[in-house]
Amino acid sequence: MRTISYSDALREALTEELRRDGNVFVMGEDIGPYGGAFGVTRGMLDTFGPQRVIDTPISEAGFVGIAVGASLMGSRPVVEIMFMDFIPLAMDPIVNQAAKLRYVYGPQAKCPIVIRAAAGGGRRYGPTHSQTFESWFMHTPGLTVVAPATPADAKGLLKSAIRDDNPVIFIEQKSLYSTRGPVPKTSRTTIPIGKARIAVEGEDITIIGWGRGAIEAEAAAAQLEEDGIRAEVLDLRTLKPLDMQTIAESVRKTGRVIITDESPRVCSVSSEIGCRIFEDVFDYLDAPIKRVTTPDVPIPASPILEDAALPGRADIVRAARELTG
Amino acid sequence: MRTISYSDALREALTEELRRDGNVFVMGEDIGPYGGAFGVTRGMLDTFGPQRVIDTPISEAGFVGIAVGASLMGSRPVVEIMFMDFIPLAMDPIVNQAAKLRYVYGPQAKCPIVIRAAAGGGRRYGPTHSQTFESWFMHTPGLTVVAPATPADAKGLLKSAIRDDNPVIFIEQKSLYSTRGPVPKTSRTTIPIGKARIAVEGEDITIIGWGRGAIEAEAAAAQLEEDGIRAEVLDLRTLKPLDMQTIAESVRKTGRVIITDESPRVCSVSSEIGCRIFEDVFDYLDAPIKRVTTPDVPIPASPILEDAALPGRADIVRAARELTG
Amino acid sequence: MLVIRRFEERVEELFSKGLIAGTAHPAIGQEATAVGVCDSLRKGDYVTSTHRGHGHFIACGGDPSRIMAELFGKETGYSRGRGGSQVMADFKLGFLGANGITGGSIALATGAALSLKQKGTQGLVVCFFGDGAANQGSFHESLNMAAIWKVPVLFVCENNRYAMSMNVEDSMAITDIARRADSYGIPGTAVDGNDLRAVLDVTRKACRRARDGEGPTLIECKTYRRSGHSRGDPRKYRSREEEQAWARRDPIAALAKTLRREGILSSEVDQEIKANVRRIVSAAVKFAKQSPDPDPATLLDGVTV
Amino acid sequence: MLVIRRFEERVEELFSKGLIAGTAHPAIGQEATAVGVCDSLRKGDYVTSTHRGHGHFIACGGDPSRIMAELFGKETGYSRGRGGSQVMADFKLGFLGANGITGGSIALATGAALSLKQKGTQGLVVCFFGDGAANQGSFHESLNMAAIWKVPVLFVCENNRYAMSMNVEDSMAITDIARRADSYGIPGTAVDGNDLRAVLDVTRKACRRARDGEGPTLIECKTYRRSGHSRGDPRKYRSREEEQAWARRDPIAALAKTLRREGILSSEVDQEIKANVRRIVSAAVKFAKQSPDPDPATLLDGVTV
Ligand SMILES: Cc1ncc(C[n+]2csc(CCOP(=O)(O)OP(=O)(O)O)c2C)c(N)n1
Ligand SMILES: Cc1ncc(C[n+]2csc(CCOP(=O)(O)OP(=O)(O)O)c2C)c(N)n1
Ligand SMILES: [Mg+2]
Ligand SMILES: [Mg+2]
Repeated sequence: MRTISYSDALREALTEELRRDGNVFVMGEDIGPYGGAFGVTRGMLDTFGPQRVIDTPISEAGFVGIAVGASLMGSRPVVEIMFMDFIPLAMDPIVNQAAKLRYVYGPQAKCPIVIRAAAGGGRRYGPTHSQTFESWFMHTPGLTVVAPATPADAKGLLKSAIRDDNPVIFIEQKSLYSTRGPVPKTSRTTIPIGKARIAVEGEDITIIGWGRGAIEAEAAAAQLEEDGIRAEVLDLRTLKPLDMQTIAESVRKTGRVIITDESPRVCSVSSEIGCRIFEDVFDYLDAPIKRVTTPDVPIPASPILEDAALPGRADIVRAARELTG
Repeated sequence: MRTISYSDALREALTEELRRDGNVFVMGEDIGPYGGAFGVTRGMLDTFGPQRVIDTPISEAGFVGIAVGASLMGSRPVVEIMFMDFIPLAMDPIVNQAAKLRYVYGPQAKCPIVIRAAAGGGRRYGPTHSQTFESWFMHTPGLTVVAPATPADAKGLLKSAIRDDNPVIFIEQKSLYSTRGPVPKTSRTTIPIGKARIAVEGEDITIIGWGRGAIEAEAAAAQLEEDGIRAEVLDLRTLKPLDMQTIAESVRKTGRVIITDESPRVCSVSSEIGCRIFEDVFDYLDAPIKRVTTPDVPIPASPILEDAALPGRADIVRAARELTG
Repeated sequence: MLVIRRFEERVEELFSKGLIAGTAHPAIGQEATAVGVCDSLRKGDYVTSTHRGHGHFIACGGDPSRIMAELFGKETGYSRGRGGSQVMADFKLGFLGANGITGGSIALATGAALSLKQKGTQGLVVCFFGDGAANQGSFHESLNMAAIWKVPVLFVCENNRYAMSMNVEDSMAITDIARRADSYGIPGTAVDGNDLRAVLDVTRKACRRARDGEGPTLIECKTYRRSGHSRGDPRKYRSREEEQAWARRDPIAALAKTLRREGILSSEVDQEIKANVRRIVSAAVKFAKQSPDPDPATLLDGVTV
Repeated sequence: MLVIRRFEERVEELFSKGLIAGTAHPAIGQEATAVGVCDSLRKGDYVTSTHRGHGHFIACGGDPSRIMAELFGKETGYSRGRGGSQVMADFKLGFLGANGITGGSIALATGAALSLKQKGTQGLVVCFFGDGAANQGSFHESLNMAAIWKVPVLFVCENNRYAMSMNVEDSMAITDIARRADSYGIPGTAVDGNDLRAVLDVTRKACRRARDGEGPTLIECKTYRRSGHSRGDPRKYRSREEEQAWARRDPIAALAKTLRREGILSSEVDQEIKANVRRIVSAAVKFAKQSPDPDPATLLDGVTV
């Protein structure tokens, strides 16, 4: 299979969906001639024109609200948030409008909006350009939260997200944009929302991650194998709804768990998963879980400090050795 | 000791701190002649004048940002958010500005702002006037989160929050405003941030709550006593920093845990506490924890549906019986 | 207009009797704006509303019985009791919803209009909001984008002089909110919102502009909320004299007077209308009272994620 | 002005060589605004800035060496490497910080000014922001509150015609952002931001107004960002011709020409200034390079909660 980058995969998904359905449009800051801060929409303005590739002013609250309004009328907007750090500006239309409409208004209301957000650190952009907030959105009833790790999942899940009638928060970790992987050429392949992927099979320990965390976990598993530790790596892909079934099956098999999460650890996704495991498969656990996360600190700009803050494969390996040692 | 209401206790705290320190001022919507939507600031405009009791336009993002700016200059603003549901509008100044300033700018920066927010359900106000978001703020490095349950703690903690040099999110559950309790008359008593309160001592099971949840837990404990179940009730009072020491001690004693949380359960404070207990005192647990929370659903307006959504004493009692039975 | 008036009066009464829980914001005194604006709408047009939305909903053809049932938290209410006064909608009628967030509907309306434009329909969207909402960031951002993209939306500001307790003179340093249109390069007009015909007039013009693809208009309707902000508001922030002065400019009384003077409204017809209205509102209350409560087992119905 | 220019040129060069990580937004071409505005400030005045903040910081007296060290992520940087280009401050100099959030500083500046007013000082706050930021909700909300409370703040919009790739003509349907002042009942003035003396002039007037307790002014400085938005911007959204036309209106060249014509700037002094500037910038780079990296063990220093 051909190999393309994560950004290329996203662009393919957008392009195919814009072709397939005239109701789909994309909007965001600098997505037109500039092609998006990370190049995801490069060239799309030329192909689809300014009615369907809409450059917005710097008005995050406004254009997210506008997208929600358009989605009520049958349009299917895909909004790009240049850095997820800017999504705090747009919490109201997401949480107080989009997330509640379908529950309260019933079948008359659909809200098929996708909010793509470039998230996370690793690029030395500092405290206001490195954050990721998936936990906030998981905490909000009515939202779907997706966070693909590979180009194939990025493409397949973005297509599913666009076709979904619920508001979807689609998290793209910045450090993944240039990573490459095999992606089917056909425009028909989608990846279902809500299904985790067993990235590596193993019996000794379960390592749970998503986005860059899943990639780091895979790398850690490879290293652990040299020590004779067979780790099972789960790439969650979707965070909400959470695929507890796959998680529980793996934990029942291994009895040991590491969760890696790039966000600050308090009230994070890792907390939720840890607690759920505790509630659901308590009896199968042979040891406390370990969370490998960013500490409770803003992400510094300096490379040395940023590397110290963000969890990586070495941290996962260390935690795994402690748990199995 | 005299008995006053939760709102009166808050008003006393504000009044005393405004008197004590000329840098303190209060601002928010309809806090002047109207006295605040829940009457907390009633009469304060007359006492302190419009320079220190500032009625704002409906501009949550703006006036929270303004308060942050004022706090950088040595002022100590106390901002009222009429309903916590409106705080999504003001996430940017809280998360991207206030929370980061002290870490990044170092000792030159203080950010002594208190954001008081009327939170939670029980008043049939419907999905956009019944929410509570403490989990979001706990997830944000740099913020203190406080949620008192009793009038005495409301007064003592608000005073501590105002004197604190960090941004504090101060959660007042609407259903508590009219509850009454003993409060010392002196203006000198404060309650330290970061310390939980053992509301009821017991050996059989630990019930953890805060705000209305702590009150419900106390009521549940009284009922459980009739069954011969001696529950220990922890009223957390402060959510961040979390008093894990008190929690761990109690859990080591009882081996069984219920956490009650009025917010939707996914990625909630209850998830964090559950996970932390799992990590820290795994070996002492005799059973999985149980979380008694709102399900993952917006809060409906209809009394019957709202009551079905929100956790209460009966739910806690049921969970306790299951855990100990 | 009279249906709205009597409906809202009934709501106030039911609240004070404790028969409805939660809260509601009556639009008494502002009926001419709702009715005057909505009169110009056609099938394929849409309306977004506010916390003070019963009047807009009724003016759009909303069923008073189902609105009342929603206030009672009943299964037959527009949101099956889940939304309450501030969260109900009927998309088929073009009513895209009240809104519990002040200013929350301004961007939604703009987006709905953008969608209509993309689809090439002749439809437009009316966006109601208050003087208070005009100070929210979303007002600014939405009007700006509506202007640059020329989307078919009417921004209708009901300036009733107060945002809860805050006088408009304390919340902004200008007298005409319509003037803010200049910041976005769109037309802005202030009109007597208690004069039904004046409202009809400016709305028609703005609708034409929108349908011709020339973009949004900001209309400021100067009016007055005659009752309290919401139930139990003692109205300490304004004088009884001021209220009486505005009572003399009541939009319904004014219209009735004009119609009588012009010989359009005979006292017979007047009586008939009043009787009709009484019937409608009584029927609404009866419907609401007799409707079943939602089944708590349905709490999670419609949870899609 | 020349320090800013050379500093920014050096930053661009260091980025292209890969010696600095992350990102930075050079203010080349906009120096007259930063310097012209900050010239009127006194002790007790404050400045808030933007993502494009090096120039403002230097104009406030910021130490180029510590700014450069911050870009290098070094322990000696203004934020000890924690903030990077967009997050640094020196409160003693009155520089309240760059800001990574477009429009993020507008409310902060208003609040700082409110505090100065409450304390009864004569101080004021200058709030820099771009044309793009003028479309954020916080612009609207902050200007409105600054106006009604008459706080001593100068809202200085550096209209450099682009917000990243978006031309100001596409982002708003008006030509003068200064006109938006009308929405808040405050004065608004547009000025040639590349003309140092013109900037000095309007700033002085606005400062007087602020110190007299008459409240805020909106100043729009028309200027041009000569380089890319941030590193690696191919500038596809504008023509090279346009850039050349603006190059001919370069603020530094213009000032030098005037000063020479007026006999104020001899070629000796000119040489001397240039040599000085070269030394300052070289010293900054040297300082930054030689400074120690932060110790990763200090990651949690200053975590107060
Ligand atoms: C974001 C937000 N802030 C505050 C409120 C509380 N609130 C409800 S209505 C209202 C006043 C609104 O004033 P205006 O826009 O003039 O409308 P009116 O009530 O006069 O019809 C306020 C402050 C809210 N619902 N949402
Ligand atoms: C809230 C937010 N949205 C978007 C960005 C990304 N961004 C950084 S600078 C910029 C353009 C700002 O334009 P303008 O205000 O005109 O300032 P200029 O860059 O021209 O100096 C954008 C979109 C950001 N940093 N913050
Ligand atoms: Mg009003
Ligand atoms: Mg610009």
